[in-house]
Amino acid sequence: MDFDTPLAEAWVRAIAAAVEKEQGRLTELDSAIGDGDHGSNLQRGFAAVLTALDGLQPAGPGAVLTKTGTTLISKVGGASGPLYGKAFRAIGAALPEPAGPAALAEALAAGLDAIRALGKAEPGDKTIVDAYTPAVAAFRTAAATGATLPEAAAAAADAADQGAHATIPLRARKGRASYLGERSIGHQDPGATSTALIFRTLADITTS
Amino acid sequence: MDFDTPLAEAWVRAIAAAVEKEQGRLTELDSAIGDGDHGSNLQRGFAAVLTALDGLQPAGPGAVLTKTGTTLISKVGGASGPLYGKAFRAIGAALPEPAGPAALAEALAAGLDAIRALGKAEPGDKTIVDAYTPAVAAFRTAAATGATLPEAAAAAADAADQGAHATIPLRARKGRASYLGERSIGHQDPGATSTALIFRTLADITTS
Amino acid sequence: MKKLINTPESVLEDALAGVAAAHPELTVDIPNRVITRAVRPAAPKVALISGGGSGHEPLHGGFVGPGMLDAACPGEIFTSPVPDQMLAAAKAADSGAGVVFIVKNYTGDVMNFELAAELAAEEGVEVRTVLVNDDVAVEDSTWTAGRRGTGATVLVEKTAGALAERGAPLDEVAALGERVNAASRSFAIALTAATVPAAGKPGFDLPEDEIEVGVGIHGEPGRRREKLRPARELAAEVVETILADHHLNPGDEVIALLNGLGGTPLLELYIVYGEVAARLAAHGITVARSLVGNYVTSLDMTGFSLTLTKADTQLLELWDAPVDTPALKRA
Amino acid sequence: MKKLINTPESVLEDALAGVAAAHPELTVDIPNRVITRAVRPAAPKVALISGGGSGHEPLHGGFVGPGMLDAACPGEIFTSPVPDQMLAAAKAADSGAGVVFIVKNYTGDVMNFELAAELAAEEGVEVRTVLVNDDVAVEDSTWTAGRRGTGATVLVEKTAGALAERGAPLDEVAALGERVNAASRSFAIALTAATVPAAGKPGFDLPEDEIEVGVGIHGEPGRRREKLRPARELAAEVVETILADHHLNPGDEVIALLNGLGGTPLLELYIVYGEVAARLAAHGITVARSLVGNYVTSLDMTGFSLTLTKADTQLLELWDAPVDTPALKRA
Ligand SMILES: Nc1ncnc2c1ncn2[C@@H]1O[C@H](COP(=O)(O)OP(=O)(O)O)[C@@H](O)[C@H]1O
Ligand SMILES: Nc1ncnc2c1ncn2[C@@H]1O[C@H](COP(=O)(O)OP(=O)(O)O)[C@@H](O)[C@H]1O
Ligand SMILES: [Mg+2]
Ligand SMILES: [Mg+2]
Ligand SMILES: [Mg+2]
Ligand SMILES: [Mg+2]
Repeated sequence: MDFDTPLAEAWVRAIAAAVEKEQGRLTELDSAIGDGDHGSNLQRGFAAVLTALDGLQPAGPGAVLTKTGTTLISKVGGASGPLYGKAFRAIGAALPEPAGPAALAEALAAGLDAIRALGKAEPGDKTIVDAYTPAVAAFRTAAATGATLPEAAAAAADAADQGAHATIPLRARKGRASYLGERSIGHQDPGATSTALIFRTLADITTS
Repeated sequence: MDFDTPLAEAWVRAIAAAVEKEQGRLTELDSAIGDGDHGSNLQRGFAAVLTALDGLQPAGPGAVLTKTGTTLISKVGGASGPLYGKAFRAIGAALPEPAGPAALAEALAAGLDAIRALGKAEPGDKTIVDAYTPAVAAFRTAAATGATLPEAAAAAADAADQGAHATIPLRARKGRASYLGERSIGHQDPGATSTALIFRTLADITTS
Repeated sequence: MKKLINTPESVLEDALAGVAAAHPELTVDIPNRVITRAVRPAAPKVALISGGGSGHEPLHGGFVGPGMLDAACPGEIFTSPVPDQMLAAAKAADSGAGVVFIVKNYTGDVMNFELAAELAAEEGVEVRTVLVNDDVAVEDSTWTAGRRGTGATVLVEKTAGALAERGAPLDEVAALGERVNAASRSFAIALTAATVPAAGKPGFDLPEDEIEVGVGIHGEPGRRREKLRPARELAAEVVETILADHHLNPGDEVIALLNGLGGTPLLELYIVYGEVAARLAAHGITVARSLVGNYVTSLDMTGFSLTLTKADTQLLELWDAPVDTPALKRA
Repeated sequence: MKKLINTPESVLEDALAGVAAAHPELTVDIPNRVITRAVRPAAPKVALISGGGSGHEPLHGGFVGPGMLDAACPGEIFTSPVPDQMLAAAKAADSGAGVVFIVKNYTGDVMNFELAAELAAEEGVEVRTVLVNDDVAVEDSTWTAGRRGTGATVLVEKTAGALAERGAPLDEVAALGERVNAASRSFAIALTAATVPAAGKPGFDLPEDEIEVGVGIHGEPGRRREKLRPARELAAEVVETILADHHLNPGDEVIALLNGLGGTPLLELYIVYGEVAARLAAHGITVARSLVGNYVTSLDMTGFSLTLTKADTQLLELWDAPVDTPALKRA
């Protein structure tokens, strides 16, 4: 199985559905240590992405993701809009057509680079980066050891889940949660959680 | 027993004490159909009256009550300030020294006239007038049939209590409670209640 | 009760100290509770004096200044001021041209201002009284206390203030005030009750999904309860209630005051105003001027009132005239 | 949740419709979410553009007008606007003299304005960015997101706006903005949390007798909780916290902004301001100018923030300069 245009579209649509479903939980997490809008931000963004995709005749999987990123930048705002927007644009730009596991790993890594270039967060700062970094590492390792796309995606999803979960004891150093200082400890980061959701979605659609 | 200067002073001081004690209940009643300040209005007024009396060498019982009225006008505001203020001033002005039951009955009646002249309320409008009117009538009747001051005051207090209680089923036509229309029905009028308190206090200090 | 106060007893005094500190352009006589302009008008003019219970800020102290009031008399929370205050204000502000008392129609206010007018007359100050009674939620009858004075007060103070500033004589200023009042109607809806500091709890309890319709500005409950509905429907109800009482025809112009009751954020007031404007447009009524914000409040009450004043050339011109007060400024 | 809204989703759009209806002096592009002056400045001048999440009204749309902003970009509630908005505003407002972005220091705002600045530069608009970060409740370190921007925004917008209006060049206007920000410190206390319409319930729960100290303007909790105390003590705590960080000496002059967070009545703000002024006087610090009211709010949050800006002749003169916006007017 390669990452082709239908799969790219299916992924983005599945993310939109997952965000719609998990909106409440994401906002709940953001209320605890942020400003209570992460769920509605992503919901608004991916709803707009669906509309944008409807009219699109994508040239390839990269075009799907680039359009996704551009739309997120234009519609989300907040911290997550530019971060996820730049990430999807970077993934799209780096994606050959069709992409095997190794190529997809590198494209996903380009997305992480974009997030880090813009947001300047280090691992351990209690952000998206804490879920994204282990996910890329796991995807790469799996791809390098000959895993199929579904296998690599599943490994990445598990690693992202663990990374998101591991943000709980952290003290935030970036984003709004950093304003809470010590009080940010004990809560899972909303952005890391949505990143885990995005990787879990990739695993789900490739296995089903 | 005649209504003399010490008795006048004792009455006013006893009203101040009663208002201090019943402040919460009066405000509660005023919250239901008014603006929730009747207790604090009277408390503020009579506290000022106490201060005013402390420095006073009254020429007679009339002077005590005139001073009380003037102080209430200057310190209370709201509806009850001018009404009680004018009433006490009228009582004071009408009071001979010392006054027997009949003379006191007429002085109290002058107080009622003052309230009606200023506030233009009729009996049944759910106001001070509904407690004050029967109280004066009872005081007059008792005095006319040879009752002592304590007996007349007790009769007036009972009549005032009944008058205040009888405001419950009334629909207010004057004061803030009138804004509630039908919804003013079922609540005892705060001003009628404080009037009953004032007459009860007179009965208490003359019998004890 | 959660409030930024020192003690319930000292609320008025402490707030006046803050007003004094914040506004060098005002003179605040804290013991006597009178707020006047720090700089007296250069030429003799009719003095406008308003007053009423506190808890409605910026009314009235926030409207003292060139182009509007000469003095304000703040009473205790929701309690009309005492005659001594209005007398002191009248004596301080009268420049020989006489004084207009602007009085909101509440039993207490009316009586205290009446006593003050008697006292002022005894001291040789000529006084006229303009009674404001614009609230259509209250039945207007000679057998009752009559309609309450609410939002129209701002319009009366602004337009009569502008006229007085131009040197109009006493009777003319008072007549203008009465005319503006007669041309105005208001109606209010509350989402939550006000908490008087001395009482310590809300004046009435409202379930999470209910509102009070036809509420006053003194924490008194309204005429009835309803379920909370979208802003569009509440705006429609308020507009229709006012229009049912007001003689406005398609093509008429109004000044609209969309007023917050104290605890409602500006964002929500704008949402309601948008709906009000659309509804009026559907009736063919033109909003010639509007004012959206917290002007006649009821402590921390959430909700809004709408005031519609039928406009004409003179009123618009007086409304647009320069004013320089803490709460209303116009070049 | 009790709010005067139609639906949680339409809050921003509906509020903008209200702003458009209430303010003919503004042009409100509702689809693109850009508020500009209806009348463009006569001569070319540096354009000031500000923006941020909605829910802080009158910030920023209420400060568009002669003497202050040229355009504002309101985002969703508590969510920074998107780059497209700032790009559209920059293109609409630029008269060739360049554009200053006034950005409150929040990760989202910084990133979205950064993307917008790139896009604007590509389209030939010269852009400078002034970052506002005045909130001493947040640790100031290069390893974190840094201090939040709050009340100082009003001072930056007002003074830089006045300077731009006089024709000062781009770098000078930006430098003044940075100077004002550097001279400003803020601190806030909340009595209750804000309720984001889409969330439907308060961002945090506070017991009846507790407050959040060092709170932000986006519903985020503060650094710690305390028992509610009298206004005098809260004012003292806020003043002392700011002074501990600010380099102010006896004899220094400040501009003080005592700002309500949205749900607090003006009466209480004046009580707090009186205490703040007394405390500053005790330190020998002179309040040269003050502003008391709701200027940088957090939806329905109750509480206040204090901003102290060290003043000098230039800043006072720019602060006093004429301004004509919905929320701030000066002749
Ligand atoms: N500098 C950063 N780098 C990476 N992720 C970040 C950064 N700052 C914030 N985030 C992520 O953004 C999430 C919040 O997104 P969201 O709530 O949509 O935006 P906002 O904070 O503007 O309201 C946080 O939970 C965090 O994971
Ligand atoms: N016109 C009137 N005549 C007689 N009593 C009146 C009149 N109007 C109001 N009252 C009395 O005043 C009482 C309320 O007093 P208070 O609460 O102190 O003043 P306010 O209504 O101004 O807040 C009412 O309960 C009523 O008994
Ligand atoms: Mg958020
Ligand atoms: Mg009362
Ligand atoms: Mg009262
Ligand atoms: Mg946000």
